[in-house]
Amino acid sequence: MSYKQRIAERAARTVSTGMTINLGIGLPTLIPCYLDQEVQLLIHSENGVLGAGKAATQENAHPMQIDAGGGYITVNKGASFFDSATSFAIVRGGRLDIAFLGALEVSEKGDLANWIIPGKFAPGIGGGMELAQKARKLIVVTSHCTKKGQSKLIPECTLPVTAKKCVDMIITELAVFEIKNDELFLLEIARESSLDEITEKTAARFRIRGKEIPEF
Amino acid sequence: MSYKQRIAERAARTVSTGMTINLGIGLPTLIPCYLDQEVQLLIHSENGVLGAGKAATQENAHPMQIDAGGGYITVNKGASFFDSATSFAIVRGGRLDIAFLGALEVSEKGDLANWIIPGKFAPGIGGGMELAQKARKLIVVTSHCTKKGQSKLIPECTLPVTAKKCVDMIITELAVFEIKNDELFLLEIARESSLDEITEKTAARFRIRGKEIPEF
Amino acid sequence: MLPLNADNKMNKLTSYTEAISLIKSEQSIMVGGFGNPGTPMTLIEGLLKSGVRNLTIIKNEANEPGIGISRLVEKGIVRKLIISHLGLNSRVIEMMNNKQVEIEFHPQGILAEKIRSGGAGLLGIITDIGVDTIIADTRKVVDFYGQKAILEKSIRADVALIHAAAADTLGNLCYTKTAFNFNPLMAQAADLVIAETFEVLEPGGIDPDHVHTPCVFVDHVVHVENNPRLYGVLAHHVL
Amino acid sequence: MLPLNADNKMNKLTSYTEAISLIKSEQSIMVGGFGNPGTPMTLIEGLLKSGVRNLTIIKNEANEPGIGISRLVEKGIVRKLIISHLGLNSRVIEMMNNKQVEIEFHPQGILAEKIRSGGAGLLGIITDIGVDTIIADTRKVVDFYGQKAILEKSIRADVALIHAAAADTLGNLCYTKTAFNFNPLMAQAADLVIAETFEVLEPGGIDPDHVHTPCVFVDHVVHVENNPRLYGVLAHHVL
Repeated sequence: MSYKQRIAERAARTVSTGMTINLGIGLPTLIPCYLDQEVQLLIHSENGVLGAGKAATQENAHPMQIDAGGGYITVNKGASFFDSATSFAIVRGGRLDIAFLGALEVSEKGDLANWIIPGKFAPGIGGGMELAQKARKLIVVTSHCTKKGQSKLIPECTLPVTAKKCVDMIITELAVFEIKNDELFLLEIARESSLDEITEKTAARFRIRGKEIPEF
Repeated sequence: MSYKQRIAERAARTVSTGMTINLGIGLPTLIPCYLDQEVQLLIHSENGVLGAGKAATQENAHPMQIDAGGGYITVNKGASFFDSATSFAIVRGGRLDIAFLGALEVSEKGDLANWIIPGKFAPGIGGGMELAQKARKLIVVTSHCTKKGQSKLIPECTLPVTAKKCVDMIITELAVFEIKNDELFLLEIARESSLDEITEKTAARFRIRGKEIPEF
Repeated sequence: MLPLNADNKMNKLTSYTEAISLIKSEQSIMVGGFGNPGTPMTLIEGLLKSGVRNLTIIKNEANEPGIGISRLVEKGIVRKLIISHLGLNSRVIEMMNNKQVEIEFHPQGILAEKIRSGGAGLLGIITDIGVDTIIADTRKVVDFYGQKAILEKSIRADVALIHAAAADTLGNLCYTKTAFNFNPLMAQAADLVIAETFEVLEPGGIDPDHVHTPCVFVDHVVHVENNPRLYGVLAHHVL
Repeated sequence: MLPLNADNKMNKLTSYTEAISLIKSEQSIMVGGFGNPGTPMTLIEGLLKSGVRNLTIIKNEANEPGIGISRLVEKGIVRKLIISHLGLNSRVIEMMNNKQVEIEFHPQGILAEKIRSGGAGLLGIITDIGVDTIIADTRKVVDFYGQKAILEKSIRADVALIHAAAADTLGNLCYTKTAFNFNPLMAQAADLVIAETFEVLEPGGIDPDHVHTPCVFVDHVVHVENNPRLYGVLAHHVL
């Protein structure tokens, strides 16, 4: 299992029946592969669909039916299509139970930076700002550190933020954190990792509740 | 022919093929009866229909298909139904070639008052303010004088206005006026009337173009 | 009628009694409809009998005397109406004049946009409608890029009562004829959205291209009878 | 294909050549689509060959290199893009970095609302999206009922190029699947609206309940071929 699959598998367990969720481009799109078969949920994609199903194959891909990342999708019974105004009415109206997004940086108070590295990387804003600011629960799914080995969880974001105090949970290949009342808590440790490793690789200050930290 | 029919008959001649029009409640709804059969147009009703047809009868009235005044209507081929936001997007977006409205008062500069008599009559705003302010052409169809015999065309509105400088044309049972660059012009005189009668019954100042004033 | 299924969170089919019991006194309630079409007559009947009071009702108009929300106003359980006009309801106009009900008027399309804006998670809209009229006296007027403009605040409500032509059990709705009006807007703009419908379908029963209100906005679907007493043609409006 | 009828103002069926000839250099042009679905590929081809230049294009994204409006940008005939993101178009990102094209970014749903607001005859919208970010530095930030808010101005354009699944000759449009996206919004927000479609129907061919864009917004309907080269499945996006 790759580190991405590990994260997606854990993230899938945050989802339960009846929820409406949005999956950011990249890692988040792996989450549906790990969902319990019993879970009935609605997947929203910001290009204008509610009730997205599995990725389409060569055989059933329809040229007019994609997700926000451009991948061809199937839809489930009871799906609906709509325009971009309605699609973001769902987002800004607080109708998403969970949005999963990637991150460049997350601050210990839950600020998220994932849309711009000034002078280097500026593909635009897309739907991220609205998803970050308005989803009922925002779960960041990301590698624990950058490719250069630096902690993505830091005391304060150095990059321009996508939204402030928006992140509720962070799932990395090493740990699960939650942010409550502007404080970062370590909730779970990956069975391949340890508190020492997490402490070493996490620049943000975090707290621990109770004595035992569950594994995932 | 009643005075209302006289007005409606003249108003119908302002409409030509390809136009989209809105008919206010009351007198304006008589206009379609006098349209040339050759004229193809779209009738908009602000409760959410484009392509309204004739009034429905006992036989073909559908309980879910009315105009903004509550009357049951038929619809023509190519009609569409939509919500109230879209309906007023048509109005405010300037997509109505003509709106026909009644009036309590019209000033010589084209201010319209037709929604409130403070302390006496205040049924609300409805769609009138948006129709008056945003139709490409606003034609007031009204009796020339109030029931008490006072001119409805006056130098300045005494009642709270619906919109300022919005009226383009006024059709009464006695005359047709147009307002151009804040000036009122007498365009036509009813064959039953005379310039003397109009002068006597019109409190607003008006001008005449040329020597002959056509009859209608 | 499909079976109600309390175990399945994705099934929003709810009994009439249960749905009505969710509405409380003092709440703000959006009610769909423009004239009879699209007015959720059966849900309004339920409200009338439920004992709630001190309601704030948001609707296009107050229906006609003895019909729809006019009955709620006439019963004295409506504290305030946020509305576009009362043109067809002399009884409610009289109650307004007698200060038996508070009325807040808005231009019709602006009322629609304020509600839509609430449903779209916006704070409000910027418009020039009414800038030259007395309604500007009670609005937030600003200069917006050199133009006189009104900042209109979004409206949301505790509850929205919707009439849909058909619904599936997930809560997808579609409307018909002139019964769309305020329904699709209000269905997005309340914390609790209850839709009555004559026809309940299984998921997949509505073409995904023809869903007018996506199910995520709807909390409860109530199957009601097309009772001619409530939904029939009004003889006095036929030519 | 139905006959073109110049004498009948109610028939909006227009030849491809004539429709393209109406678009001029220096104009602002809204282009529907999110990825390939809903992108009016044939009208864009026409624009590419027509000799127009110095365009301002308003679109969700710039398609992918070699596809859709990316070809207009690559050809150097686009002065400015008003857009939500360029995530799938490294070529246009490079041109942006080299200052070969000016880019104005907006949050996706706010771009949608600015366009919708233009189409709805509003002056703008009021939102809290981005208030705590650097985008607020270039926006009109105000206090709105005690809350930090951005006043966003409506966007309208000279031209809108729309892709519809079907149209009737009056100009009523309907969309399908994820090809709605910005099309219904842009179809209301331009002075000249040209819709391409694979299917042209007689009036009455679209159920009045299922019309997504009422004909009053549409000026020209162009019947185009469903050319697999332009509209086919992109192999690199299939799993």
